[in-house]
Amino acid sequence: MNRLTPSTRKVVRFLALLTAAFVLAACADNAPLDTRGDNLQGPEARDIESFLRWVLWIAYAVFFAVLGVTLYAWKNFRIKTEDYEDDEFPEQISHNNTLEIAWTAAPAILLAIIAIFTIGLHQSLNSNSENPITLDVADGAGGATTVEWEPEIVVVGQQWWWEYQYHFGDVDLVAQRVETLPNADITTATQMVIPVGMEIELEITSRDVIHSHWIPSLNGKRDAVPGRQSAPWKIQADEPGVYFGQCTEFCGLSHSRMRMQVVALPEAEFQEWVTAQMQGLELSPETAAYVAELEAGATVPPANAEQRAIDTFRTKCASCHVLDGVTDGIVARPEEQLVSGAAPNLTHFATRTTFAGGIRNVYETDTGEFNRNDIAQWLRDPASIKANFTEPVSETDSRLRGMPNLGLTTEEVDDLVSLLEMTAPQEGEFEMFEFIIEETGVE
Amino acid sequence: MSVTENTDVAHDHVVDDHHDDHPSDSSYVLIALGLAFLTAVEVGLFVLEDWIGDNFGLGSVKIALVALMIIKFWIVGAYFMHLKFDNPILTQLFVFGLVLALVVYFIMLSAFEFSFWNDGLEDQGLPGGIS
Amino acid sequence: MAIIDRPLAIGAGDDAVETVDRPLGSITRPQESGTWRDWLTTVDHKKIGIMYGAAAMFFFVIGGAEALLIRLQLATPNGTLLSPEVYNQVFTMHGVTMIFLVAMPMGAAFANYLLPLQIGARDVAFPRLNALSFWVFLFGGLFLNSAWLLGGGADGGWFNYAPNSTVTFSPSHGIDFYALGLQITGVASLVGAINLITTVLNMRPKGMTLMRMPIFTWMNLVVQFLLLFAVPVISVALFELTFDRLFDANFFNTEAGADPLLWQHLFWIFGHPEVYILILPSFGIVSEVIPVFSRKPIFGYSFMVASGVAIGFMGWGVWAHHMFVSGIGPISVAAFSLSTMFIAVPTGVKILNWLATIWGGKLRFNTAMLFAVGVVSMFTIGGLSGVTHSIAPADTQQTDTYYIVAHFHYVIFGGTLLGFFSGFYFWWPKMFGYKLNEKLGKTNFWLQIVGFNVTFGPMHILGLQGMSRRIDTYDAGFGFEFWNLVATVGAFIIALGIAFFFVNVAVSRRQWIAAGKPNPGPDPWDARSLEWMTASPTPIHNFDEEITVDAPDEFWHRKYGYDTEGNVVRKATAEEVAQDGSNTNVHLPSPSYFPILLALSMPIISYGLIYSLWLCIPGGMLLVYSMVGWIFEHPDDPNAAHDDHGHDDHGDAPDELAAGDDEGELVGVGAGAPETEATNG
Amino acid sequence: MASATVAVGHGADHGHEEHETNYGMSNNKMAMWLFLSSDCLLFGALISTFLLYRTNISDGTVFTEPADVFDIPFTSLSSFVLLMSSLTMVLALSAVKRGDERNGRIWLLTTAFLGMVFIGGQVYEFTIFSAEGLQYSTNTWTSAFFTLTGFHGVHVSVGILLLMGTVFGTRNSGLGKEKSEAVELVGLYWHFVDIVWVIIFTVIYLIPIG
Ligand code: HEA
Ligand code: HEA
Ligand code: CUA
Ligand SMILES: [Cu+2]
Repeated sequence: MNRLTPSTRKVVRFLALLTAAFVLAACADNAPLDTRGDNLQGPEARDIESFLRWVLWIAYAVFFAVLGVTLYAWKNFRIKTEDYEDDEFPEQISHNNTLEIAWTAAPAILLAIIAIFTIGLHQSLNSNSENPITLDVADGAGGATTVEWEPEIVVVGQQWWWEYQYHFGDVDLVAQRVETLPNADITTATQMVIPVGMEIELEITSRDVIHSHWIPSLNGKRDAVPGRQSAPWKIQADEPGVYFGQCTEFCGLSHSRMRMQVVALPEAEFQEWVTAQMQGLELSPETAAYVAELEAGATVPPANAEQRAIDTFRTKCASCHVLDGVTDGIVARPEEQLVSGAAPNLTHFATRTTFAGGIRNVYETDTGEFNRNDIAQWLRDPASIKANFTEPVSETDSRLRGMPNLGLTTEEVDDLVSLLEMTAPQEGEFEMFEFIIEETGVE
Repeated sequence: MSVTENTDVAHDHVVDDHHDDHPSDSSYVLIALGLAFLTAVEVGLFVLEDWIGDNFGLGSVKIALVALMIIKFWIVGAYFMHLKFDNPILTQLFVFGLVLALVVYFIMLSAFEFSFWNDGLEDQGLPGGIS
Repeated sequence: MAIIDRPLAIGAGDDAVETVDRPLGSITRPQESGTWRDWLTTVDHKKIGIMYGAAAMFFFVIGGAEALLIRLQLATPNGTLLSPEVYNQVFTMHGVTMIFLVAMPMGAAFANYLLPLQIGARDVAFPRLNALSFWVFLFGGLFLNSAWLLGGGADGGWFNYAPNSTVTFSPSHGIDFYALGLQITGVASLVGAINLITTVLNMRPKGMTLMRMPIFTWMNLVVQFLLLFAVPVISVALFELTFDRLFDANFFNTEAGADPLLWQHLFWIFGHPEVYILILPSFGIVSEVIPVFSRKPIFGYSFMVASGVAIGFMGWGVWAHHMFVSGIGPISVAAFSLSTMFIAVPTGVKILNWLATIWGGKLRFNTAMLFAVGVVSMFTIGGLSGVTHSIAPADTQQTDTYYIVAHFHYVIFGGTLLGFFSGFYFWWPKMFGYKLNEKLGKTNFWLQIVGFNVTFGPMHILGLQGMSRRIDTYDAGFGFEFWNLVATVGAFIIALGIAFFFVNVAVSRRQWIAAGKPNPGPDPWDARSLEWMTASPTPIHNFDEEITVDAPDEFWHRKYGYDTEGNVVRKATAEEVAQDGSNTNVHLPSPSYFPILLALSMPIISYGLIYSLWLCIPGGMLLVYSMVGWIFEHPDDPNAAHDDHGHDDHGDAPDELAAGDDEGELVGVGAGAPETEATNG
Repeated sequence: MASATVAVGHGADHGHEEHETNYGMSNNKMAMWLFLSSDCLLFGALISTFLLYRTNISDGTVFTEPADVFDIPFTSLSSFVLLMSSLTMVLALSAVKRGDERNGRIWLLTTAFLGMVFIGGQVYEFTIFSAEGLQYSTNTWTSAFFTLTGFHGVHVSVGILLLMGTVFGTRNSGLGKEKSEAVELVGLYWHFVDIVWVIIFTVIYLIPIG
């Protein structure tokens, strides 16, 4: 090594540093979107990673072979300018067909082997196994029934948040466009809740532009293409927890702020969650009566903060959002307001721990307090949290992309935040809630 | 270059050494008549499509129409565009583009699960008959 | 008569020129005046090549500045330098600028300058069309960038997926500029492709068989074929997008049942051949530089040619690897996954042949050689990460992350751009008559290669850590902070390195000329191919007389032979063999105003389409005027001295938009030259 | 240039070998074929787009028979006209080649005329469609259909301009044998436009869906 020229040494040192850096970086922790190592909690993600590792080893070998030959040549065949003799020639070898064939065949064979394993992995990622789960669900008539649910969730991307639909009935989700699907039994946003240890089939689609659904610790991504229902894409989580995701297909202004999470729960907790989600909002008797009058078409002045909030919600929010039990009589027409034609269902807003496309938390992750500040800010001026278009599409198209600034007063905002807080799970209703709240934060 | 070529212009020394096989005007007319006939057959097939389809199985009309199309294409290319008589490099260049287009777009349409031969109407809900 | 006019002279002599009645009052053909105006009207492939290079460099600084903005924004979490709106425009325009206005035209610059020289021709087949290509490209590029001043650039990403690119989702005019601007530059590429293919296929001198052409020429021939067939595909996609946006068509209107994947297919059917359009010129350069500085012939010439052709072919069958997660169906995914992988085989053949060329050579590590060897290893990194993408299941974790960004910067910066820099240092003396300073050059190289690895190396890690691309900012807590900062630092090291290049150009020129250094001579590097067989800088007529070729590396074989033991011995010096460029009796094609005028009409029409159709009227009039003028332009400048065998470039090929022009030209020319030299002969 | 066929093809006869190109044809001719080859990809993309959308009418009605909208006898007639214009084109070339300038011009004009008849038919068809409610932006099918046939129509129109240019641009200088290459190239373009229509006619008009 000591015969190396200074610049060669520089290169060698630099490459050593670079390699060290790579190795170090491989151990980086607290990267919740990491596609490698401990962060992986799904069998698919792990299969992919372990295969990639092998290929990366081959790649390192090929690269260092190429680099090695280059450096060797540098060291041994280099002629310094001052030593350069005009009439000194190396042997003029111009070709060697055996060699050529060898180095055509060798990579081809190597790649053929990689190809075989690739196909194997591809097959296994694209095959589905049956693992139905028995759930008690509301039957719509006040009672409960039991269904065999083959876990299957409709994932709908839109600017700039994700909707998740659970259909427990007998609906062929694959054959239909999302616009023609019947109302889902559970509709939630930004946080998908799944039972742990079970293969979940995702039917991914979009209402506006192309997005991509990606939970790196569970599986690779799959695009949400409007007008198309993706071939089923599965995810599975081994451990209860919250798994982070990010929309990865460029989808316009707030693409970077279009995140999502998967909450994996043990089967019993999942059942609890389902039961809670299938109930409407619980109101005090007076408020219920007030709502009933409003629904009947009467104009009644609100008597308290809660009723004021409901009034505001019905006049300002209900054209896009739904609050089951409060806005039943109003047909929300988000398609007239929004390019994507949907806004999150807020009935169970506070059972989710993240909002605004997954970039803000509903609860402080350290204290568990309801995050009034952020939610109030969101209501006051959504664009200050997540870039939105405040202007309509065009002069002829008055639809918006994202949540508009409704010009709410401080009091209205306050009332609405309290109303949203009411949607939180009741004491003891949802055992793992604290755990989810904790897991929601990134540090 | 037709055979009559070097009779008119006084100082034209051109000797037709290798292009004698260019068709004459009358053969061009014959070729055109042939093309017209093929077109008539095509339209005839179209008109009789229902009856033929019933008797010879689905797709036979399509196959026949496509075959006729290819024949017409070839005749125009070979004779009117005299690829048959020109330097083969021209045929190679042209056919390369043509075949490339066919192959690439065929693969593209297959990726849409598009079928030229049998796109049933049942899955019309989605573009190109995909589901 | 010298052969020099041969390439131009397929046919009509101009003895009858003076008898032409000047039709339709078109402007007089300009003459060489020795001023800057020459550059506007030139039809000389060398001047055009240099202008291509200069324009590409100009756009490179713009694209680079955009890159630096991106890096500044991403240096820390929650960056606020750029708003999301602006960020989206910046990265889109960065990608579009770098690909279409830097890498492609820089390849065209080298091809233009070198192809005719390397095959020993006087000029390209259609000199005026060549000028047209350049001006169309330049105006297209300026048009695209003018969007910055007119309400903001395109914001849909460089591949601009529908339906995010439709009016509903991108109502500002940015994407109109994208669609029309790329359409315009596409015309330039298509015209150039037809021109250069014809040149290479049809205008080689005696003995220059295809398998004796330099590898650079071969690789560019493949590139031009790729352009010939790929450009129409993106043209159709862009037409469809334009019609959707401007005339309410429904190609990508999902509400009307359109399928967004149509855009993806059309774009990537163009897009993947495009990446080989970007890399093959650079492979060609490396294949010229390495043998010269190794003092060995290229190893496995025929395999080098064949693998380049194979890459060109295979490049057509892999496009959907950009769509592994688009939902194209598992069978398509598997098929494209496999076809993609095997592209590594011909590419590997190239890498290994370069290594074999170096092996056992007598290596001079000049700046050009450093850059060339840099390509070999840096491109390999990018190629290998490409192979990891080609594994479809793995790609589902990688796609649209910084891992991809790392891949394509390694292949494009580490392959294409380093190759171009190698070419600059190598051919600079041939183009400008002075060498670039080696010290500054080496500083340039080391800064660039170190900066490059510091910038893009960490992006592999970021990508695998799950950092998405095209995000205007990221939150703390995802583990992205450190490497982003490193990458930003690296980007500024690159910028410094490139600044050294500009300094080098300025300094070397002054040092060389002020110091009165002698001309570097025809062959400063002891090179092998024909362009070195004429004076430096290349005389305007290229060669004094036609070269008859007996072997690949003809020039080398004229300088050197073998003794009985097979050792190389010098037969002659370069000066003895090379032509001195003193022939003044060579007829040159006359300059013309019409290429630039015709090109100018395209952005005018495009502005008209965007803002007011009224503007299309003057644009269209300019278009028609310049076409008609072009057609009826004097085949030659009647005042310029010329020998009686003079010929003009009166053969031009039709291009898509101007199909009218050239046919007419034939007629026009014929009008002036009823008799041919040959028939009079 | 115009006489390249003469000069180049037979350069050897005159001892002007240096004028011979590598493939023995003029650059113009090679360039024209390259352009046509490239145009295959252009029309291929347009045809593929049409095929993709050909069953796709968003208001819920679906084509079962192209005949519902197409007037096949009419289109057959205009296809026939275009086909015959290819014949007149070769006759024009043949006349010019043997130095028969008068007939050359007549045939060229006939070709242009037939082309105009075809374009006229297309304009008529478009008007009918549009009157029946199938406008450019009605649905994906109409967009694809009008764009494809429109592109073809533009190609034909350019061909007509080329033909007229050839006839009228040579009024002073004559349309002698030495111009035959110019005529030949116009002809190549013209025939190409014709074979594209051969495909369009079959694939779009004649092949039934379903
Ligand atoms: C110069 C441009 C260039 C080049 C040459 C390449 C070359 C290759 N590319 Fe790359 N690619 C891009 C530019 C380029 N790419 C760009 C711009 C994008 C992103 C576009 C966007 O999304 O914005 C992209 C994206 C891209 C993707 C899509 C990723 C995604 O979005 O999900 C894929 C997937 O397969 C891919 C694969 C490859 C492969 C297999 C090669 C191969 O050709 C590489 C072959 C070379 C080698 C392998 C190295 C040398 C070989 C050896 C030493 C032999 C031994 C090797 C083995 C046995 C493995 N590329
Ligand atoms: C030829 C192709 C090319 C080249 C050379 C580059 C060069 C660079 N690119 Fe580029 N890049 C692309 C093609 C290219 N890129 C493409 C296609 C995309 C995808 C876009 C999309 O997603 O749509 C992309 C995206 C892209 C991203 C991802 C953005 C995102 O997804 O959000 C980033 C991020 O760091 C980046 C960085 C850089 C940097 C730092 C350089 C540097 O190497 C640049 C160095 C050059 C200079 C710095 C200019 C010269 C310097 C001087 C003259 C010095 C003095 C001048 C100043 C200081 C102003 N690029
Ligand atoms: Cu949604 Cu990106
Ligand atoms: Cu690719």
